Amino acid sequence: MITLTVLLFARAKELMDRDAVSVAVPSPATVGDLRTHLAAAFPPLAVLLPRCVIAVNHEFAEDSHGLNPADEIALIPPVSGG
Amino acid sequence: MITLTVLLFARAKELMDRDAVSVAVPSPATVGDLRTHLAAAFPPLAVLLPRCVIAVNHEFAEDSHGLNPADEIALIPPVSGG
Amino acid sequence: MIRLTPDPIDYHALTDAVVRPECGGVVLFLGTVRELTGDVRTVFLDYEAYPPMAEKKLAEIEADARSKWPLGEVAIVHRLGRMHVGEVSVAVAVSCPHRAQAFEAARFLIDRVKELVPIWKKENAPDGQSEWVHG
Amino acid sequence: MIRLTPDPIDYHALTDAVVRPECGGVVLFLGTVRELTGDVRTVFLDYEAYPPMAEKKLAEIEADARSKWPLGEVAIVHRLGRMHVGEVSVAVAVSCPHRAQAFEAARFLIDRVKELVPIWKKENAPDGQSEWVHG
Repeated sequence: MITLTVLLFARAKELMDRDAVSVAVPSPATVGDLRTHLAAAFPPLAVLLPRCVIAVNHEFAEDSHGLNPADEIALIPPVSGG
Repeated sequence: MITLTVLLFARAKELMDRDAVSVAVPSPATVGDLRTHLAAAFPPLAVLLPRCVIAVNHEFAEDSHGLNPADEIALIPPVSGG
Repeated sequence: MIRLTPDPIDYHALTDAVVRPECGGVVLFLGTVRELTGDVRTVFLDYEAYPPMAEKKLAEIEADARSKWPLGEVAIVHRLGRMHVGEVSVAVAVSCPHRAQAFEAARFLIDRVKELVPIWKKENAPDGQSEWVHG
Repeated sequence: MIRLTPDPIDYHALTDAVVRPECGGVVLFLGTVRELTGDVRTVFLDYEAYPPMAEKKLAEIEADARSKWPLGEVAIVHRLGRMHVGEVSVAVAVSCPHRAQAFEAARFLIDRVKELVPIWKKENAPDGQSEWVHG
């Protein structure tokens, strides 16, 4: 198992009332694995998650992207800047 | 005959070295008639005239448009503002 | 707002003047005197207008744009006289509820100004030669 | 020039900063807080960003635009925090040799900013209700 920390923003941050969550996932882990474990560990995020993108080291990542504990991981709800 | 005064701008004004020219044309006169008489009376304008529009009372006018001495008539070279 | 002026254009004031609470998008276009046109170097330009007709055409262009887009405010200012490289010769500012409309309207306005308004410019080169630009 | 800032955007300085002698066209876009979105009245917006990623995305968007158009200068500034109706949340300014390019580039930049940059806004209505706007 590895522990991944995921930064939260906007509605995700409000739903969890915190800036980041940590979740344990079996190693090796992909972005897709992270999604599954996040939804299970944090039910308030489950509805929002399918509409979010996962960013890894400031880049949008596909579900097949591999993860390690040193990565900066963020949950990106649909953006609405401008 | 009626006498028509035609305002000049840009290259037309420079070619004639004045702001306006007057030309006598048989009455009734159209914009097309004015063109013919302007070219004959003021040879320096002859080359430029086909590229110009005639404005009558601040509106672009077709060659068929009728003219009278009270009209404000202007020779409009291709515009290049902006 | 339509204006011909011999003075430098206060495009900052123009921008502020078009901001409206119901309009989420503001677009400002500035035409500036460019140093090079093709291979020809310009030192300054002289702009001349046929003012009463130019003002009438500008007002018609504004009305035409207002019939096409839900414009909040519109400002078109053209400067006349002598301008050096980098100076602003024309400014168009618009506000619209949405940004796509604001871009389209501003583009339409400046395109029509250049096509329809009796204003002419003369390019003055470093060697003292000058020439009227005729469309 | 790319910037995220909690302070009011000095879009006048931004406009002046992009004027260049080789560029005849300058386009400035301002996104302002709109009072109404459909039937919903907004009193103020709260903008939040993921700053390091937002700055990276803004720089990528600028580079992408520079590969498509011969841009002189580019400035993109997004304000973060609380903004009331009429305040400027985002400003994009570009200069290009010709006006068509300037319009296209500015439009491209703001469209991409709204599509790709991790910034979010929460609408706050007069009754105290608030909601994150999610795309």
